[in-house]
Amino acid sequence: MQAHSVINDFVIRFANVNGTGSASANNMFAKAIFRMGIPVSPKNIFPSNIQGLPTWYEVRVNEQFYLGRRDGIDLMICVNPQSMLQDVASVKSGGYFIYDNTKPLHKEYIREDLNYIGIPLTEITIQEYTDPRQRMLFKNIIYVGALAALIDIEMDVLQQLVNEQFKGKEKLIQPNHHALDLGYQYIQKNFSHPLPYRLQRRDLIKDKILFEGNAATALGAIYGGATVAAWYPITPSTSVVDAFADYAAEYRVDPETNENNYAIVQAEDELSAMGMVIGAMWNGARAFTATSGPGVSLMQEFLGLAYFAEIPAVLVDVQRTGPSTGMPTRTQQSDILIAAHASHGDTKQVLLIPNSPKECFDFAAMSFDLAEQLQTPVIILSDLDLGMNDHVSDALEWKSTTQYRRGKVLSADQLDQIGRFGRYLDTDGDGIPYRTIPGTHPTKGSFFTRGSSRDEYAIYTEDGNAYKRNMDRLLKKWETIKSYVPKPELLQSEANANMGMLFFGTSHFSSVEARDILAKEGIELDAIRLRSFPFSQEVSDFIEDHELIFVIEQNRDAQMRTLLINELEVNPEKLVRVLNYDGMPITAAHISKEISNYIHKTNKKSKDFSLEMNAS
Amino acid sequence: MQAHSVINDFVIRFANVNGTGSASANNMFAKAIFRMGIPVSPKNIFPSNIQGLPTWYEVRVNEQFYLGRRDGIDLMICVNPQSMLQDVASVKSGGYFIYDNTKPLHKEYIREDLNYIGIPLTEITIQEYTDPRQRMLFKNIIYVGALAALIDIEMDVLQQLVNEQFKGKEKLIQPNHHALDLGYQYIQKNFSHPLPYRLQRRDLIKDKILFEGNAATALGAIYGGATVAAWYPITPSTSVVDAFADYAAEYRVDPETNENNYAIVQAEDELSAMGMVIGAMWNGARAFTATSGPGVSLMQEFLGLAYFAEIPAVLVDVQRTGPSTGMPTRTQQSDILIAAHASHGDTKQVLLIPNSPKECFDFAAMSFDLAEQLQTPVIILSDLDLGMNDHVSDALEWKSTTQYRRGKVLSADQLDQIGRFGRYLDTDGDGIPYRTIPGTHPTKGSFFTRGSSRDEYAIYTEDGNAYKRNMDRLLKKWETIKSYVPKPELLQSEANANMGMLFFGTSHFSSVEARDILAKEGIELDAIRLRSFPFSQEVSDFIEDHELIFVIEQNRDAQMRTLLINELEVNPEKLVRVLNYDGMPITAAHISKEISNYIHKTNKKSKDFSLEMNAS
Amino acid sequence: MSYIKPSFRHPELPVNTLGYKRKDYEGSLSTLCAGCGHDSISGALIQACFELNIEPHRLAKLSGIGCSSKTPTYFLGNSHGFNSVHGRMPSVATGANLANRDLIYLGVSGDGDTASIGMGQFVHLIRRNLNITYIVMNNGCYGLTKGQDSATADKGSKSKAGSTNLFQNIDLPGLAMELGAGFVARSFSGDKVQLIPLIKAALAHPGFALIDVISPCVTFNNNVGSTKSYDYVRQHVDATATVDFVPHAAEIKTTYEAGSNKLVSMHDGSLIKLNKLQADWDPTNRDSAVHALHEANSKGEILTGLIYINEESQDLHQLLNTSKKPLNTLSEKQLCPGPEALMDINQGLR
Amino acid sequence: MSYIKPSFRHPELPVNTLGYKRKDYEGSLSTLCAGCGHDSISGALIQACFELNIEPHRLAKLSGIGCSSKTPTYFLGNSHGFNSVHGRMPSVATGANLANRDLIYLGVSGDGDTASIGMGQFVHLIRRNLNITYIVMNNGCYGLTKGQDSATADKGSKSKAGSTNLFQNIDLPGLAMELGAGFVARSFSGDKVQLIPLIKAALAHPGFALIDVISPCVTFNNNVGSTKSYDYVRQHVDATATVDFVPHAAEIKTTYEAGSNKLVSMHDGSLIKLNKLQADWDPTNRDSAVHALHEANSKGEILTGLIYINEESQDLHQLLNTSKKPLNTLSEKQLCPGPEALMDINQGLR
Ligand SMILES: Cc1ncc(C[n+]2csc(CCOP(=O)(O)OP(=O)(O)O)c2C)c(N)n1
Ligand SMILES: Cc1ncc(C[n+]2csc(CCOP(=O)(O)OP(=O)(O)O)c2C)c(N)n1
Ligand code: SF4
Ligand code: SF4
Ligand SMILES: [Mg+2]
Ligand SMILES: [Mg+2]
Repeated sequence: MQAHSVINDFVIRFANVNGTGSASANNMFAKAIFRMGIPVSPKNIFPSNIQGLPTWYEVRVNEQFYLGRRDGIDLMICVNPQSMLQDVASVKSGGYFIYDNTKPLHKEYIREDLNYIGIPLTEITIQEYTDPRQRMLFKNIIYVGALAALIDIEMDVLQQLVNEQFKGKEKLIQPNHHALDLGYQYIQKNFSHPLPYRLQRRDLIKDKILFEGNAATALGAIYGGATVAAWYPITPSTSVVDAFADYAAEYRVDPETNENNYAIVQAEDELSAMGMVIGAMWNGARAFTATSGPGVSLMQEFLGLAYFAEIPAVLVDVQRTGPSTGMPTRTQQSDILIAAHASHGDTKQVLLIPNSPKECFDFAAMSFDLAEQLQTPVIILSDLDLGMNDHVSDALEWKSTTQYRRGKVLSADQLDQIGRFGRYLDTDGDGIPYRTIPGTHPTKGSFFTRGSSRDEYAIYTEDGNAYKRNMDRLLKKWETIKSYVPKPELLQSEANANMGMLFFGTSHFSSVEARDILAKEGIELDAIRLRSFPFSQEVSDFIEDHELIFVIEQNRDAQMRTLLINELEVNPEKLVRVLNYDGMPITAAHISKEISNYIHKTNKKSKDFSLEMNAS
Repeated sequence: MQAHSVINDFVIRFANVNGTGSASANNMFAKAIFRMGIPVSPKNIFPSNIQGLPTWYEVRVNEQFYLGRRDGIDLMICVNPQSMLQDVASVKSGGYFIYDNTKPLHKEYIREDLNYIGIPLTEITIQEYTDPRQRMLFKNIIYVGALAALIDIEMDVLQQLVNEQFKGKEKLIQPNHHALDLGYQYIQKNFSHPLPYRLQRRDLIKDKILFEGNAATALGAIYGGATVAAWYPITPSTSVVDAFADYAAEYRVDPETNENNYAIVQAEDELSAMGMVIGAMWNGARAFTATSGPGVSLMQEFLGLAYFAEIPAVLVDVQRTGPSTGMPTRTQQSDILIAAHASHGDTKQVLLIPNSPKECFDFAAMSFDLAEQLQTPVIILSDLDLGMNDHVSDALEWKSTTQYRRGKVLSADQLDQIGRFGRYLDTDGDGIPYRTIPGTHPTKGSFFTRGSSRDEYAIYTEDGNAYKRNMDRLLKKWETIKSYVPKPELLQSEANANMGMLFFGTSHFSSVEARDILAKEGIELDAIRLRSFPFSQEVSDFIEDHELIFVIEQNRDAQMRTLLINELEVNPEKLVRVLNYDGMPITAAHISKEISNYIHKTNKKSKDFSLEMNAS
Repeated sequence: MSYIKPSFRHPELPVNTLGYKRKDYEGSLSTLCAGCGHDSISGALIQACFELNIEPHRLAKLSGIGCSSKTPTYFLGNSHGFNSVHGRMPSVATGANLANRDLIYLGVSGDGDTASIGMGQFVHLIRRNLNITYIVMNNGCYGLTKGQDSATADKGSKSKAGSTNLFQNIDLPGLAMELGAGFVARSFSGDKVQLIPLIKAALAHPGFALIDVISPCVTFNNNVGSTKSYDYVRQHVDATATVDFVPHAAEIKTTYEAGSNKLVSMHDGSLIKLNKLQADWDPTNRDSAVHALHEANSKGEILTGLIYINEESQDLHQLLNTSKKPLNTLSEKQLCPGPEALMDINQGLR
Repeated sequence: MSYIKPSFRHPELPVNTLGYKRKDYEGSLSTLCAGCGHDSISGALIQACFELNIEPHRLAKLSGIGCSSKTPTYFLGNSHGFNSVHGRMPSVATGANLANRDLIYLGVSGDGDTASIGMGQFVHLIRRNLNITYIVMNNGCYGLTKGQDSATADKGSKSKAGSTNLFQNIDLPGLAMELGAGFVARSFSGDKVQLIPLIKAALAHPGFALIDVISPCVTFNNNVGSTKSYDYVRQHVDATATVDFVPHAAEIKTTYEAGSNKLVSMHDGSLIKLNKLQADWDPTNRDSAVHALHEANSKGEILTGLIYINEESQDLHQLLNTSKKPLNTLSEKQLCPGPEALMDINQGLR
């Protein structure tokens, strides 16, 4: 057994079978830790399958708020014989392997360097329950009860969670309490406990929340005034629309008429979903769709139309591991290029990249303002890790004074006042023209929207000069966009480092942790977290101000680095790739190792690095 | 009138009405010049419309083989009152405006600096013909006859062309000869001629041919052994499949059985067309599709599948002006990014970029070898200018010893000899695995093709390591590909220049001409013409060896420059954009002006440039 | 160029009850080929909207890509138009309609645009019963890309280039019937007397209304051997009934008698009056309509007129129970749950 | 995990005329939910191929994406398989078939894969009459994405989550009939006695053959209120006839008598024997078949069995007059016109 106890800093993994109801027990486990005021970060690792295959739930507890994934399991709760060999192997030396010892463990599962804790889960359930379904379900609660004893989860927090979960189905409360107790008592009786890996109440959570990115995105769309959602089911984006439907049912049904102040349409495919969004926003409603990689591929033609015809649209891309069907239930940040340059011809698309449920909410709400103000598609690049896992996040905020910004939309009165309306005329010098919504005025402001070339008055033309004027105006608009999109977040080191790290989205936590690890090794790095494309001035400044920048991405081809180099005209030498693309969320260990290796290999020191650069 | 005569160096433009049968007369005009041994370059400038709108045919005659487009019209044949104002304006000062003077010319069409030649075309046709259709058609032949007199086209060459055109419809020959004569005689009688802009027989053409890129591509597909063509109509790619159908009907019908050794399917859309190609090549036939930008957008998902599942496929993208519907009858090189990184996730696709009908033929034939050897899609990036216009080209060649290279395909015998077959196993270290064709062996070699992750034996897996191994192998294959694809063409200057120009596809002629213009200004440039992506060693060497490179492209966003910077890790400062994107083919004047301006603006001299670079 | 507008107009041109003249329903000059069937359909649309007293800006025109899809530029110049991408107009129209249920939606498509690349969207548009009048300008070929056979080209029909179409045609009204469309009609661009009242009835129908209009392509598919040529269609037309559309049923009802007449009352109080030419066909009976269609098809005849109408049609908004107020008019107050609700939500996530 | 294969097998297992055992037609272990209808269909496919003496490597399995589309991994392990992209299997199958007309093609799809995202390709596959057996494992929902309604879900049917489907269903056999398919059948995953001979007949049919197999999703759509649940289907099944497939007609013909029996002879000499349960239905008459379908639909019954067969069916290769030798076997000599022809071509371009 491990000599010293480790408080609030470990990784625990549950090995379950898909479709056996383990999810809610596991969620309860994580939530209890959260309620104890301790930062926690659960991740579902599930197969592209409905029932019967191995599925894991991995929870990192870390009171320093290092909430990225960490390799190496300290405690393993294994209730799936299928994956046991792999599960035994994944535990760190000195870690704990907690298993169902109803049948004795085969010797191939025995590692000398692990601690084994057997709980006769099956036996207990057979004794306690007759219904096979109950046996299956309560097994999960029992191991949570056992864990309460083993790692000091406060029992009343668990009980309270049970009470809340079964509000309205009160007769289920007592049996669940009982199941918790069964596990708890078994450990009480049979083991010395708690284990060295254990919890201790803290007050670190404050007013934070535990929330899934996709639900936060959906709520952002509700707050942002989306009325039309058109979609086609695809993992891991489906829960965005599911949550939107739930929130809409709660907040968007007119209490008097009982009518829906929203419409959700399950389209026949992603092309159609995108077409519906474009049609709705052309017609003045706020609309969005959510999809993942394959859907983004299918939406290319429509995204090009929206770029060129300047129609607002909001697309949430919850990225998964590509290319093609790839690994549909694993994460990646690999749709950057196809999103940024969606469609044939010269196009540039606006990207927002949240790193937390709070930002999912903010960016989703903001995306409708941006799309309407900028008259172009806005693509929110989330990912499976952010979208489908719970994350500790700052509480959501909304100012009562917030007003939707609809951008340059002309009213009937305005149409009466101005001279000839030019749909694609840049009257303000910012590259953004005025638009009208169908039905506004009996005789003024109508125009023809098309994906083919036209002049400033939306009249079809094949005149090369008119075409070029329009394409150039779109570039001017692109410049304008840079001041509209969210600025990056900067983390300045005290020492004014000459090297920096750049990351975005879900690489956030692991990057921050890696930065601290490196600092302890004597490598000081400034850091910048991108939040949008195009890049604002701060991004070029950061790159300018540092001699070497580690670009951290979760894809193979360093796609963001490509955008940085091309949009900002950076010398590629300056940008060092730090990549992870095996479908699992990136870890701090990986990042810090890569950076530290690079620095040692190239013999760079953070202090005299600038000298060497010049000499090289 | 212009003082000196200009032999074999001028631009003549015909302004016609769409759908009035001017095309064949105009073609005859260009062909006659070609037959006179003089390099000629005709371009159709046509509307996205079937009948009644202005359409132009612009012919550059240049005995130095400068066959790119040149701005400024020396002679204008205007038979379309609709566009007359614009047509008058487009003639160079001192040029000739040839028009139908059946009705007197309104004074708004009169420019002091032009020479006007009126021919009463309508009057003549009314006198000569009663049928309105004949009047419309012969009007075109009459102005060709007039031109014969005006610029010294050899009449017997024209007559011979008529004879050939109406082979089989002999009774049309005499009336056409007569129409030619009507025009010729009218000039004889009424004008002093020939004009200063005129032709003189040369022997410059040798065994060259006058051919359209799309037809050459189709013929390449025939020679390359394509048996399945699946497509969906779209300008400017339609004529690829039309020509394939014609050649197939001629060369691919079994003389004994009268059965077709090919199948052409007009698909319901581009997604389907690409799916058919993938299915056919998966099953061991050679197949291709042809499309343009919107089709490429629609094919993204399938292209990602083919990349990831490693299925050969050939796609001909005849680029037009994007984005979206853009200008469907104008040219551009703007599908580079979407082609090179087709589909979501990390993908890299092979591109071949021909510059002439000869290369269209060669690359089309070669593309099937490459696709099968490399087991990946091969995309031929042609464009409207190359595809739909006639070009003087080297004659086509085919060695009788040529054998199709089918790549690593295992036969039943081989399967019997090897151990366990691993579809995605890299046994040779080049990243390219072996494949089998369905039906090969009763019990060995079958495997499951899928777009989802799998191990070396094609077994489905969600193991991150297996996924990563596969993605890394694909990168290794990418390295291998670099040695398979066509190498660039190099044009070394004598002076060993420190600056270079880089271009590809249809920018070829204008770039070469611009290089000569610049040389005359004292600016010596080496040059490289890319022919493929990924870039082979020669491309990096060229960039390495020069301090500044002008990258000439026909798109707004410098898409090839993006690929160069990212694939070769070039400092963007080194690559200067020279862009044209108004839908018209790029001109030498534009290129040379941009380059010369840049050099003067930045005060670079080709001689001491390297010094300045270091100092900056 | 299909027609040149007369520059002179009679000062006392008729006006409709809105005070609009027919020219207020026109668009810009057509650039289609002279004689193209599509231009006649544009003319019929202009006339129908004029006579129906539609406010032009309350109608939205949507189309895909093709000669046919270009036509919305040539009529109703005061309506917003959207020439989207090839085959995908139905989804754009669906989004538009969801955003504002108060406008009138007119979808214009071609046989290529609908029956090939657009087939999936067409089918699902019908399934959702979007309130739209969907006009297919059906010439059996791809006009804009120069005459390839489309999926509505009849098997065995000959193209101008001389090749014979190998595949069985897709019969759009038949397909729409099978998919449960609530308003199915076919007409001929050359028969305005039939087409105009059909357009009016379709616009009044509160759900998806298909009019498959055979519209010869004079340039690529008006040859002998083509079953979509003017001559062929004229020879093989077989109408279900003569059609009359009466906007305000009450005023007129009495003047018609029973017998071979069939009156169909629409939800908005208008009336379709049919003078039946076909004995055993009933436009409100799906089986009978399907039967009539198949019967005509098997005899090589082209059944035109109103084929089927379901007066009970429930459109997408009704199915979804969307607010009667157009979604695009809802205010921030109606849409945003506000800070207090968010505090509760936060609380629920702790 | 749907079933665990018994590790012990009887040594004297039956072999077919090729000497193959049933297990030679199996695939890898299914990962579908226990009780999923799709697994039963896999079993029927295995049995049908075994009994038909198909050489496994002469059959190619193609599918889209979905639980249903996963099944080709679970049968015929010695056949090449292609799990393509969602809804686009028809095009991949078309290409494959064009490349080699000598293999047997089996397309496996789901109702989401076919009736939503795949609708366009499905329609055009039928139109081209590709020689393929197309099986839709129809559970009225999207299994793999967790139970959303599909376009074949009946209007009013209730999902497990409790919501009611608002839209009318697409009836795939009805649609296929309208589009002129030459072989249309429906069956039920729980009825192997009916399904196996239907699969055999479909494989023998020389063109497009649809079998719409209702295949309950036990996890997401087997609840009360669902019209695709085991219980509902069992209660509402209504078969056209009992089906028997006889590979070699000659051997058998005499043993059957006329009367309620209907014999359909196939091109390859095989025979379908139908014992009619429906009086006024004739599987070789399209109108009668359509009528029977609509009739059953309107009564809320699920008509199963062979619905329609057209023995005159001409597949895509026949229509295109493609070489009898598979295109993928043609040699360079047959394909490449060679240098001399090229010299002529060059000459023609001077
Ligand atoms: C994605 C895409 N593919 C192909 C085209 C080329 N295209 C333009 S119009 C058209 C066919 C139009 O046929 P139809 O809808 O029947 O219209 P028509 O011209 O006959 O009226 C095609 C294939 C396109 N614009 N977009
Ligand atoms: C382009 C694309 N969109 C969405 C998905 C997600 N997806 C996978 S399977 C499926 C539906 C499958 O339904 P069905 O075909 O009925 O198969 P079932 O699982 O019910 O057997 C969807 C939407 C995908 N894989 N690709
Ligand atoms: S090509 Fe045909 S469809 Fe197009 S405008 Fe001309 S006649 Fe009409
Ligand atoms: S989810 Fe439904 S369709 Fe999928 S395997 Fe399970 S039971 Fe079958
Ligand atoms: Mg058409
Ligand atoms: Mg399904």
